[in-house]
Amino acid sequence: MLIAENITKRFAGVTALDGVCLEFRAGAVTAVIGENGAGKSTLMKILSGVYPDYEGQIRFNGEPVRFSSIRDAQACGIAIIHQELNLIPYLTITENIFLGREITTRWGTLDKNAMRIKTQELLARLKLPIDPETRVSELKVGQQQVVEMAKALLVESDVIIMDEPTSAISESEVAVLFTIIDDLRKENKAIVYISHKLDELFTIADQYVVLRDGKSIESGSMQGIDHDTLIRKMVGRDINTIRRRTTGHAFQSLLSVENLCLKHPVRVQENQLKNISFSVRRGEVVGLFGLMGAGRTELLESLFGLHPKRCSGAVYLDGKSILPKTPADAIRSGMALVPEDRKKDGLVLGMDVQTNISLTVLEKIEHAGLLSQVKETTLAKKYVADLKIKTPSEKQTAKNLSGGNQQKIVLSKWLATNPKLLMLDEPTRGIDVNAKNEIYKLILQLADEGMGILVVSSELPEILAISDRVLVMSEGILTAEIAVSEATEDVILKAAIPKSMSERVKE
Amino acid sequence: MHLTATTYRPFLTRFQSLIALFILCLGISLLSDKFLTVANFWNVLRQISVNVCISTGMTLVVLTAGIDLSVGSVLALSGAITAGLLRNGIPIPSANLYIGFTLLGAMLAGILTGSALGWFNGWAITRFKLPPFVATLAMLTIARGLTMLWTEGFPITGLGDSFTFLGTGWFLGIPVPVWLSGLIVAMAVLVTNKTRLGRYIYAIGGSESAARLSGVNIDRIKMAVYTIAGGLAAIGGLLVTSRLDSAQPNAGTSYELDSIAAVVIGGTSLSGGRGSILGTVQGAIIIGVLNNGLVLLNVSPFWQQVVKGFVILLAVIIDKRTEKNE
Amino acid sequence: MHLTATTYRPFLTRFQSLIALFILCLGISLLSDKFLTVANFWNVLRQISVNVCISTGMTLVVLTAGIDLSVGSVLALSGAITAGLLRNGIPIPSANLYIGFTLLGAMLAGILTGSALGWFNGWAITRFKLPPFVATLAMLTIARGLTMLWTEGFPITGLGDSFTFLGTGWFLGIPVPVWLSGLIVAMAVLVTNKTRLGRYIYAIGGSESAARLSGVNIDRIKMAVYTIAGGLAAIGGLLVTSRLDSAQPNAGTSYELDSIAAVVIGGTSLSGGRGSILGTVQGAIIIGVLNNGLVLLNVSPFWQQVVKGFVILLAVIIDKRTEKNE
Amino acid sequence: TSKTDANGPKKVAVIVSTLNNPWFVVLAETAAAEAKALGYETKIFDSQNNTALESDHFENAIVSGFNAILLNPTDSDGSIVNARKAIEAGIPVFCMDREVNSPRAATCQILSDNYSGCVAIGKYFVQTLRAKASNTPINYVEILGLVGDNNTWNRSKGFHSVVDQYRNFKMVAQQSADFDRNKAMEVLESILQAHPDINAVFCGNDAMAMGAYQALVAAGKANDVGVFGFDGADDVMNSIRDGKIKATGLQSPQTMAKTAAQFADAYFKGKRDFAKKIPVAVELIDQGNIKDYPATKKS
Ligand SMILES: Nc1ncnc2c1ncn2[C@@H]1O[C@H](COP(=O)(O)OP(=O)(O)OP(=O)(O)O)[C@@H](O)[C@H]1O
Ligand SMILES: Nc1ncnc2c1ncn2[C@@H]1O[C@H](COP(=O)(O)OP(=O)(O)OP(=O)(O)O)[C@@H](O)[C@H]1O
Ligand SMILES: [Mg+2]
Ligand SMILES: [Mg+2]
Repeated sequence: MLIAENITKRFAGVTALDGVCLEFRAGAVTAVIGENGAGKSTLMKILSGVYPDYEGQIRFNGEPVRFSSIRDAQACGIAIIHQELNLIPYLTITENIFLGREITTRWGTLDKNAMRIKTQELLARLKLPIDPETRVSELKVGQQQVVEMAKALLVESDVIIMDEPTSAISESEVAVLFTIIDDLRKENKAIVYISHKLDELFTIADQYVVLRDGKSIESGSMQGIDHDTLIRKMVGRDINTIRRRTTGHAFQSLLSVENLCLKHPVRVQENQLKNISFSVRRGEVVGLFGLMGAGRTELLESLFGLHPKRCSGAVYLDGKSILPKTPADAIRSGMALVPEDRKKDGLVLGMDVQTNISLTVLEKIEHAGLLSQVKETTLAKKYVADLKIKTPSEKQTAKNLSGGNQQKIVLSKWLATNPKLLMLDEPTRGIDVNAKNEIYKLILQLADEGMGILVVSSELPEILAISDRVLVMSEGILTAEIAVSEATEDVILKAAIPKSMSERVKE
Repeated sequence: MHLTATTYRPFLTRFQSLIALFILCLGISLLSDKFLTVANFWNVLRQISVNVCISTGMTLVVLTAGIDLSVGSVLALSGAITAGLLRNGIPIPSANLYIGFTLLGAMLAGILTGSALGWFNGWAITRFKLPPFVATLAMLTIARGLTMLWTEGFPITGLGDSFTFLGTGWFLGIPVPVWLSGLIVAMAVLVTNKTRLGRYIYAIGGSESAARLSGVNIDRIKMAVYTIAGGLAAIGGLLVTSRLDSAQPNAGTSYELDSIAAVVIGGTSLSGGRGSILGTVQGAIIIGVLNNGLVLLNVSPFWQQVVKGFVILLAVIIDKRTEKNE
Repeated sequence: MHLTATTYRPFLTRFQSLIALFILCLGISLLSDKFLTVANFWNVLRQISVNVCISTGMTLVVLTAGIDLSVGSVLALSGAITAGLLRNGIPIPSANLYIGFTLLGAMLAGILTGSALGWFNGWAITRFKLPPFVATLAMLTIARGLTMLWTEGFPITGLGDSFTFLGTGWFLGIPVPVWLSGLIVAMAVLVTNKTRLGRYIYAIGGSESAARLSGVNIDRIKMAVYTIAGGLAAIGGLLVTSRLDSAQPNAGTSYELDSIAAVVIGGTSLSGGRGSILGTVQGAIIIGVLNNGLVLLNVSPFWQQVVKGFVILLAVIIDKRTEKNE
Repeated sequence: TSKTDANGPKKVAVIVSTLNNPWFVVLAETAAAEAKALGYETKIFDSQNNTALESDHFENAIVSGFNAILLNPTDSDGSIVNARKAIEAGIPVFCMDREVNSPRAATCQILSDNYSGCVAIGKYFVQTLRAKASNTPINYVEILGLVGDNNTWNRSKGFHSVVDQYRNFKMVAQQSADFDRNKAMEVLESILQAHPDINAVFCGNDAMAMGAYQALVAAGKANDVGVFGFDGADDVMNSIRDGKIKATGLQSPQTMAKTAAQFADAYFKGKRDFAKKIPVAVELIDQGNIKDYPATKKS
């Protein structure tokens, strides 16, 4: 149905795509796989009219087409969910979904009612029970991603491209999405699906296409392919997935949190975090699981001194009582936080790699009161080598690196502070298997060196793979603490589902 | 759980600067019994009508995360063009011709001039990806120079009663400039809230790349916005010219600051995407009431500026406070 | 594959406006043989030295994604304070006392005044989360009012040769203001490139939230930056006052626009995080050369503004072009 | 340092405080035209009311080899340094209209006296208003120019030196309108709200007088309130002729400009003994003598 022939795309100095040929069929879900930076998103942007200048040809239903704008592609029936969230923060859900395709009345004015009703339908279909008039800026990332899906589903399209649609949503939303994809497949649409969560591909994809270094390597049917084969095709070699060896030895206590409460920013009587108590020991990896909006991010932020005015309780690090008032306090007492939104909070995207890495430790690279270029480069080179960051030089702008490498820069910048406690919020979101494994390896290695690690993740396999102990949160309450040996997906999920929801299910 | 949180409060956000305005009015009326009179009410509204015109256009520009520094000079040139055509027409000595202009024709020519300059701003900004600050700063200088060239540095006066009616007349008990600016505000509110153009303006300001990926033609919208801003500055120019029965070559100097102040005090964010026309109107009223109040109270010109600065600070702080506490 | 792409070109990005500057100089020198003379060289540099002082501070502010509209009035007030103290000291009639000021004391008092006003800007911006545009707009008005109050509307003159040396003297064959502004630029380059403060300034402008999470004390850095900007505006005020041997109450009017123009023409982004001091210096030189050239070429004052506008447009367009093609 | 092109005509610079006001446009253009008519190359510099910019103009003029400067200073004190620079470079400076407060800073000053001009207006002000209502209290408003401009204060002081001596004259409001017609209109509109019963308005220049008059027309008080201006701008001269405005002080820009240009010519021809100051009287124009001044029309 949609065929790409010899597509080549060059950016200033970079060949992102090099003679790519592939085909997407109607009534099938085609998975496009490849490492970070393989050129997946670039290809999709060409197919959806975002980049009108490229070499090669696209055939749609047999006809050669050339999209000169996004509208062209839309008109032909190609819809896309972009990898990056593309929502206008200050507009409502309805306004975002209909952006560029507004329904107007006879008078040429906007028909807000019609649009709201249609949005309500879409949200219901996607099981997102939120008022369509809510502003997108008030939604959590996961909810925003659902809105992106709604946007793609608004118009009947023949081809629906989904570039990592599930990177920020939890299992239940994924399930909803998959039923919708199933419906679409039955309606004989062509679906292109990109994800670094390989398990999803086995569930949903019929075909696969592999991109490596901007070239199309091979394609075929998902039938009979197993996990390792897929990874081999993608990376070009074998890699061993990590599993935490449960060490039996007793750990020394590092962090202990007692009765941590966090007031709601708007409704002051209400608590967003309710009497949270737990501990993290030296050399231990503690996984923190919960569904979207469970309050995990808030917990990490509170510990890191981001909500000093709303926060109460006691926090001890290394026996010393601390409740940081600012991130600077937290860093000084030995904490580090790899935030959820690495592009906004983790990195200064416009700065280069070495500047980002040294930002937390500038006093260490000073010489006679001035920053030493030499020390800074040495520091950056060390981490680029240690963490195998793929970058042309330490002077590359952070914006130009792939997600996995960006995440490694964020890690580097925190490791440079020599923290006692490393907190990671969704550290592998949007990162390919290979890079994911490297980050797991790194986490485990750091734990072995005696660092205490608290990892928030929405991916159960990830939690199970690396944790020594699993904490589960739901609606701001710590609902379970499970040793990894006893942890199964069932047990964890049971604790994670909010009471209100499980009661509703019972009724 | 998030279903209970209704954080969308268009009504309150839009009207929150009213609190600062209310306190201001209360303060002045306690100090002067001349403030709260019908005559002074119309007086203030008439005085702010030019700023309201300009600031309406400025709001649209600022909503797209742009800025227009050229409004003052565009106002001056448009007013001068209208006055010049009305007064002298276009004599073409070589062909022994003389093109006279009717009132409407001259006014139209003025508005067209303003729109054309605005269009040029938009063109420079979209075609060459210039920062709006630079492009419109250049236009500030260019339009002022053109005004000087057109007027040769002299005011153009004596434009006739039918023209001055625009700036000084009354209609159904309300000053004509108030009608006019009210009409412009109403249309702008309609455009921002009820049309695609308005929606796209907010979208571009909120996230230009997201808007582009949604298929919005960014360049066209920006061109439209700057053209409208130029046209509204020109209407402001007609008002000023008609009020004074004279086009002053140095009219509108530093109006850009007043206008941006109205926009910002009215709660529109300079980084775009958030704000409203009605907020700007409130901002303009706050500035107008302040100017009027300081004169009514006969505050010495030396102290006036100090007081004005602090009141603006206070107004915006009160605004922020009330916003937070809701 | 992306390993081959080296997109980091500090050298080129920093010096790209040189191309526009070069073309400009070439053009003028072809048209006037008076342009490329040693005397005129120092002449241009001396003329831009005040703008360079102010714009250096402005660059720091703009790098944090802020803006400072108050520089012109702060300059006026600081100059007036220095001149007033130098001239009249502080008489305290009730105690029959008179506090005299030495040259250095008076100058220090002026610089302190400027820094204090800048500090107040920073305080209002960080404490009340005011948009910098509003806070410094209020300060623009307040400082001008204070200047009027302090001078009572009259210039303060006759400040003595040792003071006027600052603005008009020569040292080792180079005008003193050029030394001074050169020194300030050198220090600012050092601060932005080689110190923590500089790094934090860029980080805040690049992403305030990322900087905060990295443990940067945002408020403190911002306060520092606005205070420095105020202090540098004050130094500019000393230069102007000393050059004229007179503190003018309306000195510095609309300097904020010139200064922001220098910053933006020099390639610093108004949304913060990108730009450089040296770029700003080039921007200031472009403006200075333009003003000087238009006069040397005997362009009529009315046409000057039109030409100036277009040249600024062209300069920035050339800049953008060369940036793209590299 | 003044390098003269050996053969070319001598060059005369006209440095004017502002071109944002028609009065100064006439001054500058007349001076330039006269110098040109006398065979010199001329160029007008606009200081935009900014003494620092004026300073730049002087430097540029000296560097580019002008032989004489006709100066309308931005400030009587602030411009001293600027003018001295030219004198020290051997270039004669002739001041027009405004003074520089230093005998060494100018070759010759052709001045109109703002202070005594306003003294005359003040006298006329008192005279006309008293004639109207002999001993009843008179309420008047003063509209000032730019508060940071010393012409504003010279005019204000000249006016008050007379009017303040009369007990029954009460200034009910004193506000600034920056020499701007529109601002003057707005300011007076607001003042009329607080003081609907005023008898007269004195304005620091004619543009503001026109603005004030229009505010009075809009308020229906044009016949009850006398407006007084200063400058002798065409608009106001015509309004005096029509009986709309009471009086203004005419300072003829043409006379001063022409004299200055002729002096420069004389200087080139070898004359050196100029009188330091040549006052040009400010004439009081009122409805009585307006007919002696032919209606001027912009060409
Ligand atoms: N606008 C751009 N300018 C320069 N280089 C770019 C640009 N966009 C992408 N690239 C480069 O093109 C290559 C392909 O990027 P692309 O985003 O298509 O990868 P991807 O396969 O989608 O990776 P990921 O799994 O991380 O999303 C990368 O090397 C990237 O750095
Ligand atoms: N700015 C805000 N205003 C109002 N409510 C908020 C805000 N931020 C978060 N919340 C609410 O706080 C709760 C916890 O959110 P949090 O982001 O900590 O969850 P999470 O477990 O990290 O989820 P996710 O995986 O989506 O990041 C949710 O109920 C969310 O709706
Ligand atoms: Mg991608
Ligand atoms: Mg989270």
